[in-house]
Amino acid sequence: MIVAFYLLALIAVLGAGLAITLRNVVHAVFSVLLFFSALAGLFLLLLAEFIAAVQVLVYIGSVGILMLFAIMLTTNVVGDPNRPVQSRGWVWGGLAVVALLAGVLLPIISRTGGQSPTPLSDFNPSVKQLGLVLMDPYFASLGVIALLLTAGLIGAVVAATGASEADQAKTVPENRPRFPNN
Amino acid sequence: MNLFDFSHSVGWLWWIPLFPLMATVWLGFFNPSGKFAAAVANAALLASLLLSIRAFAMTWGPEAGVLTANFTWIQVAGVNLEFGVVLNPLTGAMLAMVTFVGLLIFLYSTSYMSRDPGMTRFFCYLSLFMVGMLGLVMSNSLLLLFMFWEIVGLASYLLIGFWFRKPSAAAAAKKAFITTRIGDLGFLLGLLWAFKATSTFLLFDGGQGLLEIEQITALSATKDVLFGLNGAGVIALFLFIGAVGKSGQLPLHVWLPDAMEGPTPVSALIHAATMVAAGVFLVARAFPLFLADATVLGIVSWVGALTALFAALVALGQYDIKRILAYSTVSQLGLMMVGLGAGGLALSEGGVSIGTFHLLTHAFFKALLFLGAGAIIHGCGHEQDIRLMGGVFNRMKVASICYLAGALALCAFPFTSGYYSKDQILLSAWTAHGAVFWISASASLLTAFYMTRQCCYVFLGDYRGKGPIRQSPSLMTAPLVILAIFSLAMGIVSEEFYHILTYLSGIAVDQHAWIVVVVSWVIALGGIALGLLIYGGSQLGLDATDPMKGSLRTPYAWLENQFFIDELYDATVARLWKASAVLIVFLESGIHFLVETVRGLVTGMGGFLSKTIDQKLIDQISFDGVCDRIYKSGRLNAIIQNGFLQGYLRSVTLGAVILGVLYLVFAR
Amino acid sequence: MGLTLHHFLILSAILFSIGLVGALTRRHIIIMLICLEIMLNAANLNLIAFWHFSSNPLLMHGPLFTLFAIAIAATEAALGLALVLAIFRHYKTIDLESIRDLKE
Amino acid sequence: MSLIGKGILKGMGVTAKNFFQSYYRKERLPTVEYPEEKATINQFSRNFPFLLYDGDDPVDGMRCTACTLCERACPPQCIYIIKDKDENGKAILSPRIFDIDTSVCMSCQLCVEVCPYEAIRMDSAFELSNENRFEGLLLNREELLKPNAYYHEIHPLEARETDDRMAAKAALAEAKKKARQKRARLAAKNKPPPGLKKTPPTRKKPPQREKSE
Amino acid sequence: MNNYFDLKLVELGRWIEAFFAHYPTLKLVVHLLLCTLPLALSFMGAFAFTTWLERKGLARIQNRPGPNRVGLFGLLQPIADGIKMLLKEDIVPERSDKLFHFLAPIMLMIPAMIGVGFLPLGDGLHALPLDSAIIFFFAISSLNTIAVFMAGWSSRNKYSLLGGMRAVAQMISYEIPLVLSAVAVIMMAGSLNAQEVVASQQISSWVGSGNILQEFFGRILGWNVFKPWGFAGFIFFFIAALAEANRSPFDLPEADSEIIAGHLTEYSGFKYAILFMGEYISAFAIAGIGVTLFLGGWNGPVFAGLPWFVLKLFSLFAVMIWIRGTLPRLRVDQLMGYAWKFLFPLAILNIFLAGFYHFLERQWGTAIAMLAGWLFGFGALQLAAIALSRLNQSPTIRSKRVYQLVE
Repeated sequence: MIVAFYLLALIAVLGAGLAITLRNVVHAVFSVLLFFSALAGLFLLLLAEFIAAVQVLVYIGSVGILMLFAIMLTTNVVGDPNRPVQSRGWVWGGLAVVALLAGVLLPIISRTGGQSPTPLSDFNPSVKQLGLVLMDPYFASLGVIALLLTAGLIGAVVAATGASEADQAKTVPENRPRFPNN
Repeated sequence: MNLFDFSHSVGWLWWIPLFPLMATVWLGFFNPSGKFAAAVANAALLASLLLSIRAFAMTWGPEAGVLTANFTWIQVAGVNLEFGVVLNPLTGAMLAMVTFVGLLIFLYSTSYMSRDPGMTRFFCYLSLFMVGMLGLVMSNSLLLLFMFWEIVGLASYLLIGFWFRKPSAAAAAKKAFITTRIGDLGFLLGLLWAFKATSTFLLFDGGQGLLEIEQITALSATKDVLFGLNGAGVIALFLFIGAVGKSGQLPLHVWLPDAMEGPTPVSALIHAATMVAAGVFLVARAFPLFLADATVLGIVSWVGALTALFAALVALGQYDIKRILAYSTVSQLGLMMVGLGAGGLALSEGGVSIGTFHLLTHAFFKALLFLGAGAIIHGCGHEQDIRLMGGVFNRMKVASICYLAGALALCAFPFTSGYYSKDQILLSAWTAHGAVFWISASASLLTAFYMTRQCCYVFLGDYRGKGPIRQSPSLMTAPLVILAIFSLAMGIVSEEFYHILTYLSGIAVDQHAWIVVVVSWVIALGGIALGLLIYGGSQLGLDATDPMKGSLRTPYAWLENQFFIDELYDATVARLWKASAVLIVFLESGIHFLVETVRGLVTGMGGFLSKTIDQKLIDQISFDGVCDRIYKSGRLNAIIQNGFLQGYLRSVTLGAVILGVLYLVFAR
Repeated sequence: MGLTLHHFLILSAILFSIGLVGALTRRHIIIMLICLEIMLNAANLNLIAFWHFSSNPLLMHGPLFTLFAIAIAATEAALGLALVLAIFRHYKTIDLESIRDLKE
Repeated sequence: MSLIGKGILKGMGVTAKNFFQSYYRKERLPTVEYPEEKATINQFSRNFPFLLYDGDDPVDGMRCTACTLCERACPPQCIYIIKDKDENGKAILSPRIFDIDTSVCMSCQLCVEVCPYEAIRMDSAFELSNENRFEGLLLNREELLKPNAYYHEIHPLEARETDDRMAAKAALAEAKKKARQKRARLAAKNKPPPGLKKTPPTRKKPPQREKSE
Repeated sequence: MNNYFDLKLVELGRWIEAFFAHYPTLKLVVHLLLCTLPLALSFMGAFAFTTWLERKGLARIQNRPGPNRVGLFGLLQPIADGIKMLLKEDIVPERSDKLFHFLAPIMLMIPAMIGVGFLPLGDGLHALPLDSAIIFFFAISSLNTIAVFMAGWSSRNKYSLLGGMRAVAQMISYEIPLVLSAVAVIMMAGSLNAQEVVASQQISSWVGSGNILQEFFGRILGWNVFKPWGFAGFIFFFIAALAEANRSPFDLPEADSEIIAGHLTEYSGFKYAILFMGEYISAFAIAGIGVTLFLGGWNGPVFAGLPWFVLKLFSLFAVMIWIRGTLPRLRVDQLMGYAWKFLFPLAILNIFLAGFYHFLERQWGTAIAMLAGWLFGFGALQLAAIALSRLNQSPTIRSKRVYQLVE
């Protein structure tokens, strides 16, 4: 069990790390997919089967591919070499995060260790139980999520295809005056 | 009071002035073409005429007496001003006379003015005048009477100044308006005094009215209110001043001769038959007030007599045909005042009928004379100077004959209507006050004399004017003929058959004095003979001097220049006016100085406030200063918002870190 | 010594900070979105870990919230990428440095 | 309102029929195990041209007279002919060299149509692959020559037609020759020997021809 | 006789593991191996057999004998192919993304192999007995989309990228009808666990009773395919499965006539073989799931268990081959339109149909539910199908295509 955890943790960290360092964006996306699968493994480790399946289905299956498509539709997939990978003043960003990690997260974690570190308890998780809970007290939130999904995705379609912009393009002359000073 | 109740009450009387009012409004606003406007005005007046005849018939019936219909117009401070109409013999007669004569004059002027571009406007003003006159005649409240009085004054101003492009016409209109205004001032004072005394305007109000016994006795109870007159007398005097202004009695007569600038039908209608008679009518209407104080009656008769004599004298020296007639009107009005004054003194209530009867007859033959003069002027190519006329008789037969009939009636040729009415006046003058009688008699003699002078000038001899004499159209001669018949027959008919005098005054009037009859015959025939004698054979014309003038050199000059009354007024009133103007200017400068100083003070203080406090304190230090300091700090903050997305994220995380640390450290 | 909650908490903290670093430093917008996803997943891991070691796992609160979190993250990703496309169409570049229009 | 999937099912039915019938119906499995069995070649198939010769000696019986009509007519010009000469340099009517480059030939059969002597025909042999794709595919005269019997074998119908046509032409030529001999004999008979009087007319060149050229 | 074969196999497994009783870790490893290795090998073998089956079947359909030279009836042909593949030179394009070019085939194999693991082969034979096996299967099957993309992208060749993108688009759009038609079954079976789905397809009352006939038919008539929503669901599932596996009418990506071999263009030699095998095995996996969901898994009249499962699997695969022989290839826009505008709505309608059937059954028993289901339910589906097809056919006037991104 421990071995599996460390293995998966390593893969996860590796995946995430690579994602933010690789210059080639496609490689970055694939490494993120690796990260997502490692996380699915961790979920399985924690006996949350359904969540692992959903994680694979949603993240690796659709969000991953969405990312790939997005990259396909935009330029400098490989990342132009002459510009640094990091944005301006990335050092400050790094420092801020490190400060957060050291100053805040770790102390909090150390403090929560209050309860007894119960080992990994084994109970047979069942999707039926999740289904019942989902239907019983949380039915409304299910509805809300459904609504959010539809609205969000329709909005995404409109924004992506630029339907409105297309019409605008017809009316607004191509050489739109840009703001003078920026 | 109900307009549509034609059964018994007299509410429907209002229709009489309403018809001409509708005509005025129609012509005034829609401005139809000339011919159509004349038709509208005539139709409206015809309708009023029919209703007036009905009213006139009602006054003859057994239930004659005073019928009134009053309504409250407005309520002011608890007092409700009431208006109303009254129907008594005086109203009935006047209504019939005014509408009948008016209609004839309307028809006459339809053809007389047919070529004038402002015909619509002319008929509009005429209808307006009719509204005023008819309203005045039948109004039962002094205030309402005063209102119509003003409308009549306005109409006369408009009509005199009809050809406003002529400066003399405009000046004459203004002069007429102002002088009548002075008279109206007296009327107004009388009005207010009456209201103050009796708190009502109504003349006949079922006992409470001004002219009713109860009020009269209450008024006359207060003695020696002013100049030794009692309450009623004072009111009567003021009303008489109004009458003097309106009817052109001695002090205020200057406007009437100049009023001849207007078109002839105007002169005929307003300055002969109706409007000038309004003053006499007023005195007749408010006769009970006059009766309450004998001295007022005396004043009335003396003013009347003096005016009659003066006007007759001046008429002798005039060469303008219309001006002669104007002065004759003034003298006849004087005689009417004598009729009323002396009549009052002689017959108390009966006096009303004497003055009114002469007013009615005078209306007919004076209108005839004016219309005849109009026809002659029209015929002689708009020539008004009698010295340039002559020989008109054999050219304009019908007009001349009618004109002569009118002249005879005016001279009181026996058995004409003038003779009967003037005879009554002389009778009452004789019984009342000898001096007044002799003045009136001499005035009548002079009247006969200057009328024959005028007739000789115009009709005898050969034509001295330029161009052919055009025959006047039938529409002008028809009214002349009708008026001629009336001026001749009216006297006999009304005196003998209808006893108009008892009808008018309500009590039996029967005066007999043979000396007066003889004197009147002598006056009439003597005057005519004297005139024929002097002017019959003589050489008349522009170059030849007037026979009278030849002999009485200077006094005749005085007559020609109307006793220099106008110049007198100029000298006195005008100079007075100028003096007051100078005074005002002086006062003005004093006030000016005061205002100046105050202004200086205020601006000084204002300056101080704005400069020191406003600029320095508020602008620099407190308000603007703060603003631009905010602006500067705003610029400072803007640097942070530089659109660098990740910069924002970093600041967020930094904030999180700080919060976390704080939480950890403190929330143990 | 079996797996305890601490292991997972520390792991998710590390992953979260890696995501954050990525978000804060990388220049490419899509990489930023990816880092966002990483952060969200770290949070999910945390949630499931707490659920697993909680007293009454059968209540299924952990997975429930994770389910919702995943759904929302998916929509967010879709919207984010749609916006990226719109930005690309407008600015012709997806380099964060050059998109500075918000600057005053 | 046909059932939605009806079309597909019909199609599937057809393929199923073919599938099962191919096991027991002959025409459903027309293929042959090629290298072992060879299906008869269709007589109307054509591949590359070949030369014909009558009798048994290829060179002598060769119909081709090297008239180079086919060489000129061939669109990709893949035919190469050189005339033969006998020992004393006089041209004889047969090709010494006659090559066809089969890698260029597009088997358009123009040479066959053009050949007046029915000397060239389209062959239907297809196993022509060999290891050298340059020289290997350039067939020389000997490789092209094939007996008429082979022609009858691959295109029986067409071969018979050509034979009939040649026979007819030969008969015609025979008849003409006989007629000429008869005429000659006839002429010799009715004209006495003194042929001396009639000197052969000398050919005068008409003057106007040069001017017109 | 039922399950006899499965139980025997399980016993065998236990027996082997017994050897390593006192080395727990080793025992665990052996257990894992026993679970996965046979499965993998057997499916690879199956792959070989199916290539032969396919070529023979297609040949027969096209009236030709098919490969019969190598071995008896050409049975050794697959091995011949394999050897050929090994011998072939493995060319890697010079500017390609070497790493991912190498990873793509492996990436394609992973979901195929894991997917197969979820299939309930027999009574106890279940490689990955997860509670939510079905949903996991669909999750894993969505992975091979990524593999296809990786292949297409990494070979840096216009055609392969286009083929890759088309394949990805197709797989994404067909994933939804696939999952939705499965949802109907899961809803009725009441659980995501594959074993329970299979168990739900027996008529439990009949199976238990002694009567031979009932025993026989109990295990057949319970299959979902005989239920109205089951039959419709199976058709939609099957069509979507074909598309998901890039086979027959939907094999546009490697349409030989259009984009050479689509995303497989730049692969040759053994990598191509692996990609080829990956596709076949994922086809097997999806067919397997189809069998478990609709054709009653390992339920069968006499000897229920693995044999039935294999029989059904291969018959389904035969149908796939059969379809490959008959139907022409779909154009891209038709393909996409078909998924979104035809299958997707019908799949949703099928779910409602299933719900309707469920309550009907609870109310008036299965007989009437069956009757009503078939008459009304199926009729409704027919109507919807016809309406949708007519709607789609309406000629949409294409506006001038606006290329947003290319200026």
